[in-house]
Amino acid sequence: MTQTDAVTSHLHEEKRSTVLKRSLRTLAPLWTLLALMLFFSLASESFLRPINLNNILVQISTLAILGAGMTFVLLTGQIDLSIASMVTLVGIINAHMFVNMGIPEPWPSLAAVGVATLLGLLSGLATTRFRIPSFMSTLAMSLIASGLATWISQGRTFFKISEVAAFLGSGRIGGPDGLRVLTVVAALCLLVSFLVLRYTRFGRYIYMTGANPSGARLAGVNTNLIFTAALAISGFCGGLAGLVNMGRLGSAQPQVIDSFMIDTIGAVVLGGTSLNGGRGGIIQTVIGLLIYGTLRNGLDNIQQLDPFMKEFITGVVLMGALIINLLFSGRSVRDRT
Amino acid sequence: MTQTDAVTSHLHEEKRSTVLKRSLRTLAPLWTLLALMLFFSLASESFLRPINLNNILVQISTLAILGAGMTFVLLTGQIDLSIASMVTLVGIINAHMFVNMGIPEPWPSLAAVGVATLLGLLSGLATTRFRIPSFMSTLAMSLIASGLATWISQGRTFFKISEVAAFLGSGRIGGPDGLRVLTVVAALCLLVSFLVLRYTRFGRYIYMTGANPSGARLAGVNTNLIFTAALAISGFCGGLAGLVNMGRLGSAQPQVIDSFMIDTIGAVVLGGTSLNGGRGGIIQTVIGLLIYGTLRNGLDNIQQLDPFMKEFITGVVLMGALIINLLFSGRSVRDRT
Amino acid sequence: EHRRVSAQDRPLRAAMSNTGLSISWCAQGKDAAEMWGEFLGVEIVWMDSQVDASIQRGVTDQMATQDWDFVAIQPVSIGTLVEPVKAMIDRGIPFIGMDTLISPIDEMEEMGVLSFVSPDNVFMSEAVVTEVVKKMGGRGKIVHTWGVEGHTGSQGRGQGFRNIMAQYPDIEVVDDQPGDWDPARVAAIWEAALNRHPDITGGFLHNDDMALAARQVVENAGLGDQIFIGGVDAMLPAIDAVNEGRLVATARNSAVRVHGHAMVVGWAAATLGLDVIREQVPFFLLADGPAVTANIDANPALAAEPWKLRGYGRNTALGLRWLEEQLLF
Amino acid sequence: MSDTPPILELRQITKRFGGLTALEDVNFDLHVGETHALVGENGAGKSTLMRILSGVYNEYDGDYILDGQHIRLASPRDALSRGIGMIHQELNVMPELSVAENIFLGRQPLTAMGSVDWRTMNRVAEEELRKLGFNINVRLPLEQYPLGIQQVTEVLRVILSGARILIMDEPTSALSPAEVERLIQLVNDLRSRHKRSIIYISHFLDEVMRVADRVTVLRDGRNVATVNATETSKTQLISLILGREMDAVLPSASESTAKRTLLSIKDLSGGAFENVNLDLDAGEIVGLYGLFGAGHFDLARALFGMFRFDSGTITIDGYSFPTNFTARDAIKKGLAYVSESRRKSLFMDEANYRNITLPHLGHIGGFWPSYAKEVAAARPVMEMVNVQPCKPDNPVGTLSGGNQQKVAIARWITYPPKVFVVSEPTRGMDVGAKNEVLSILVNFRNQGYGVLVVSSEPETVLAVSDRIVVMSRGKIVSELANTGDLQKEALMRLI
Ligand SMILES: Nc1ncnc2c1ncn2[C@@H]1O[C@H](COP(=O)(O)OP(=O)(O)OP(=O)(O)O)[C@@H](O)[C@H]1O
Ligand SMILES: Nc1ncnc2c1ncn2[C@@H]1O[C@H](COP(=O)(O)OP(=O)(O)OP(=O)(O)O)[C@@H](O)[C@H]1O
Ligand SMILES: [Mg+2]
Ligand SMILES: [Mg+2]
Repeated sequence: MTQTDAVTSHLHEEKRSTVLKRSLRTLAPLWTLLALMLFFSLASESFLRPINLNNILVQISTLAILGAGMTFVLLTGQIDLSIASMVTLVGIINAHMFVNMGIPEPWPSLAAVGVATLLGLLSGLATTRFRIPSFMSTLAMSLIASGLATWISQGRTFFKISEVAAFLGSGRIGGPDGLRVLTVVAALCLLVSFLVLRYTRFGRYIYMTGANPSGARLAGVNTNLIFTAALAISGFCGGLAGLVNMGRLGSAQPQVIDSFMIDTIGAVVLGGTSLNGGRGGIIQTVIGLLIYGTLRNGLDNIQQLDPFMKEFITGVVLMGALIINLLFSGRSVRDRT
Repeated sequence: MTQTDAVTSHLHEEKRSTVLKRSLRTLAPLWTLLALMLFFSLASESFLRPINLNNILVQISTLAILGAGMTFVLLTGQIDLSIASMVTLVGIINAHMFVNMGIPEPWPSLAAVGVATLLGLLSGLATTRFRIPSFMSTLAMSLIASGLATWISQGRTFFKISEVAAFLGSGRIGGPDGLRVLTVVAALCLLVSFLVLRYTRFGRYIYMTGANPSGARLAGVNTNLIFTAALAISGFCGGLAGLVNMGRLGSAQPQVIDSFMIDTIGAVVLGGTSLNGGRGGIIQTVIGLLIYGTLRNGLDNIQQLDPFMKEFITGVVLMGALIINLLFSGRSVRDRT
Repeated sequence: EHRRVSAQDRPLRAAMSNTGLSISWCAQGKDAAEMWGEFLGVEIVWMDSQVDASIQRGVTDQMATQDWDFVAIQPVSIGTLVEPVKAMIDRGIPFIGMDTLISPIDEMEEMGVLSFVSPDNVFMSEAVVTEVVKKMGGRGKIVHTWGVEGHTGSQGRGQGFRNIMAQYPDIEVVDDQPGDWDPARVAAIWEAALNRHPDITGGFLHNDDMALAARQVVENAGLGDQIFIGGVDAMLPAIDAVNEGRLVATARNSAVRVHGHAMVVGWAAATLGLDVIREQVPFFLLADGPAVTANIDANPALAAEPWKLRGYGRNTALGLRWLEEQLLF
Repeated sequence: MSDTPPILELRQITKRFGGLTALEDVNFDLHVGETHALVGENGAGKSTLMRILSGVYNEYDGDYILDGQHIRLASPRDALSRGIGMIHQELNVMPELSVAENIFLGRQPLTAMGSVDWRTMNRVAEEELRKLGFNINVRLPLEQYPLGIQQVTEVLRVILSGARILIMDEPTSALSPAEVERLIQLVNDLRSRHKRSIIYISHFLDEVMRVADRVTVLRDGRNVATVNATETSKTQLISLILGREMDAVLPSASESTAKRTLLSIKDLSGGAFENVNLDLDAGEIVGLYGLFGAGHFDLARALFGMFRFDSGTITIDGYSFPTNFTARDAIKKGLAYVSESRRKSLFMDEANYRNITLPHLGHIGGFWPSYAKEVAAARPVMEMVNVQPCKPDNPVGTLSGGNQQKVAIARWITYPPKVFVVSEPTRGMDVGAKNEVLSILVNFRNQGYGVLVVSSEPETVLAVSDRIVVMSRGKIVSELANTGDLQKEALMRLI
């Protein structure tokens, strides 16, 4: 008994110190976030207003939903280039069914999200069955999805959107000053992803598959299933983000907002999730999203800024933030191998 | 002694047959290319005209220059997201110096390409010194470069371009029906890259670094230098492509043509160069470019195509091409670990 | 009224945004707005949308949480800004729409948008296409390259094109697809089109940047004398190209007028009161622009009566060019 | 050895990894033209010391004296430029590049024009490999060849680099006896004819006795002794290494009761093997012996669904697998498989416990695995195979090579299988650990499981097998009972 106690307390101790060290290193982006927030609250008096902080959350909500799915994909060491097109396609399918075909909700929303999930699944099958790198299969899928959107919509924007989409994108919970539904959806999405990745067997398989696919296979993990599932989850998130986005914009556009793709991957990677798989997670994604949102919003709040210089400054501040990341994560001299 | 001989001769036998199989496998994209060409020559009577084949070459020339640089970067296992912005920035710098500041050629062209190379170098330094993943450092650099372009141009398109750019982009060698200079530039770019990658130590270091960075370090390669050099080369190619592109279009636009980035990486990966480094090369890039050019041009040559369906069909054909790749590369390998 | 204007004791603050400052037309609009800002004592906070509907929505949400004397926006895409614009209007901020619809035009009026300042896309394209068709002699093959599918301006220009085509059964449209406002894409489309139909004689593209890129392709193919091309916008380089004979015509889509009118209306609403101006200024303000050609309506027989000739028998392009340079047109 | 000052000397070297002291006040020296062997248990610190020597680690306490001068290497590159080359225990090859290029990594021969001279490269590579008995196509990517060739490639690379000091960290762990023989000749040749100075690390003490002039023994990161090879014996070395006598006795076989066939392979054919028939009974250890290229490793993979076969059946305890079964199916039917490649099968950056629980995570953790449940499952098995240090939270990558191998085995005993297929179970293990692992296998047998030991090391097969099956060129060539008097040489002759 004493023996076991000793062992467990020892364990505890050991764990605690590594947890601290590890969290300092992995959470370096948190310091970057704080540095950015400090900078912007000094540079702009409007930045820290609660209404503006709320703006930031609203602005990153769509990205957050996409980012949750992308985290799964990047953790397995794959990539999904089709999410921006999924967002577009989902809006068009939903609006087409709702407006042109007169099908009542929830069918248009379910069908739209279903199609996105299915296309994600197909990218996954193409990647695993046909051994096409996910970079290429999802690139092709992105053309297919945005092509479908163009075809179905015949290039027209839909201005009437279903109540489900409107609720998700523009609704508020608890009166006109209440919480925005899309923020809640994004938070839920991140929370569920966090729990799945952190606490379920499936989540563990995701990490292990990303860290060493052949090792995972040798331990009996069905890595093809895992890759496919990750891409399907990303498709599903793309679908959800599509509904939320169309609700937020109040219309369904046939045109792809290209920045969704690069911004999502950028935010996830910025938080510290590796493109090589196995390293990172939802907490990192959340921090990455917040840094990203702060950066975009903060510069918009500095009104003296020459608008022609804004993109340049965004780039410089982003580079700066990346370097701050390093400073906080402590320079690793360790081995040079 | 006899026993080992027996074993190795057995190995030998087996291995000789795999040489054939392997070249079949690595050149599988070549078959895809042929399949596509066959398809389009049946589907469109104008596709196989010499003038159209020449068109394909012209259309992929800019991508080819970018692809040469990207091959270096991908071979080291990094990525460069800034090339599209480099193309834009180079055009603007050149035009600004030539038109607004009245500086005669070759200075504007040299300065423009120099800046692009320098920015590539800086991405490289950020990646190696500060251990920022190249995905992020080049993403930031892409904002910086396109931001600079917007700032310098103050949003204006330049329609007067220098004679150097005009020669590179629109000139012909040997009379009005001669070879297009930009095709020659692209071919030279690919040739030099091929020779460098194949026949210089530097080129082999690129492969080594991509295949196994820590192994390369243990073998005495200065991998930081290699990573940086690869990104600088990509910057240089971005600069050259920028000059050629502005010459071809006859103008310098401050707007970034996003598709350059994804198309370049797509074409290089399509050819068979791996995103994980160490695998692939210029021959693969050339094939990838040709597949890509054939796909785009071929669909443009099918007249009956509903323009609203074109993107969808492009996606489907691309996915088909990727699957054909598999079929030609033979049944999946036996060893599944 | 004049008293209130002179009593304007502080500069007004206005927020403006258009599609993206990396587009020449938008940059010109910003210059014009700022010039009017100086005249009128309005300080403009410019929010760049970087040609991205999502970014624009972000900055518009941002605007909606702050106070302005007036706001004027050109949306990247129709239907993406309704909610924050409504919020601003509901808070009593004068709001002016520019160039592209915020939402379908009736809804816009219902929402309480003060004015919508826009060129007439159908008219502009009809004017240009008519010039191109004239040069083609009313027959032959023509290529039609749009902007992007979802763009209302592009749809209007497409409609104008079709209106004219309906009158010329001898003209065949041999290529009809979006060029995505992207000169590189346009180059590929035109190269393929010329390959399929070396006998093309006309082309209409939905803006000048694309038209000049197509022209470059045509010249590279050595078909400069055979093919007549028209664009839209009449930016300075395009007017020059018209004068040089590289383009047949372009129609002035006046960024200066669109932005300038918006400034004046906004300033008036902010100083004279929103309700007053709402009564005085109609909802739709046309920022018109003629087709710009280098045609000189020369007729020696009428030399003594130049008022019977178009443009008094002078090259109108030169004057329009000067006016545009001064941000007056 | 001689009175001349040593070419290289390490004094009072101490190296810590966080809280763990890997080396403490270690001294080591090397003379010109000498082979100095370094031996010790797994985790004794041999590789760590050599990594300091070759510039991989440059944060340590102590003195590094090369040619009489105090230096501190900046990087492996620095070491190479001073003539110090190292063959790393964990191979550092470039799988995508050709065999020839791997042999010339970093110093490809150039033509007069300064371009890489592929012809010379291929020719020399072919010749050198042939001298060592490998007649292979050097233009193919290295990844197409088995581990043994990869190791030889790395050895050749360092030797051909012209380094005057050669560090060989377990250069023979993936080689079969004939190749080991040639390598030893080569090493002796390098020393005596070319005056190279060699540091040789190995767990094969016979080998050590044959190449070394002096032997230094490390234990727990400290010097134990440095002895002249001529003045010591294998048994003495063993007791120096272990700090005690080895109890060389493996657990004896229990009386096998009713014979029951657990694993049955019928007419199995597929690329690397043909018409293989093999039965494995409960309570039996079968040794599957062959040289590299014999197809025995691929056969083992096929049993686990990791190698595609064309025809034949695999039956486990009465259940016949469908042709396209997966590793997961195999696990569910009670099969365990340890691959010969640690790098492929382990997650170097992940904690030990995560490596161990992965194959049976469903049983251990259910749908929601928890840290407590997992560690509770992992710790006992780590103790059972004696992983040192036994810390479930540490990443596997921080363990010494031999201990990593123990983790690779431990992961399969959280939930004991019916049939245990192990490829090269003792690769890279010290003499003590080898016995420990082999005892584990014997215990398995005694509990009534079936064990298939797949190896190219005759000693391993001979030590534990009840029955030995010899494979060559993809076919079973003979099958014999291991009565105890079977000799290594006899076994090798059967091929
Ligand atoms: N080896 C595996 N590889 C990939 N995914 C798996 C694996 N095992 C389980 N999963 C995932 O986890 C989910 C739950 O698994 P389930 O509970 O069905 O497993 P099980 O049959 O109970 O496994 P076990 O028998 O090992 O307990 C499955 O739907 C699947 O998505
Ligand atoms: N990077 C590291 N981080 C933490 N601990 C390490 C690291 N590398 C080695 N160690 C520890 O240092 C000790 C010495 O390891 P080393 O690899 O030198 O042993 P070795 O003598 O080479 O063993 P083997 O014979 O198994 O290869 C071991 O306890 C090991 O766990
Ligand atoms: Mg070791
Ligand atoms: Mg179960």
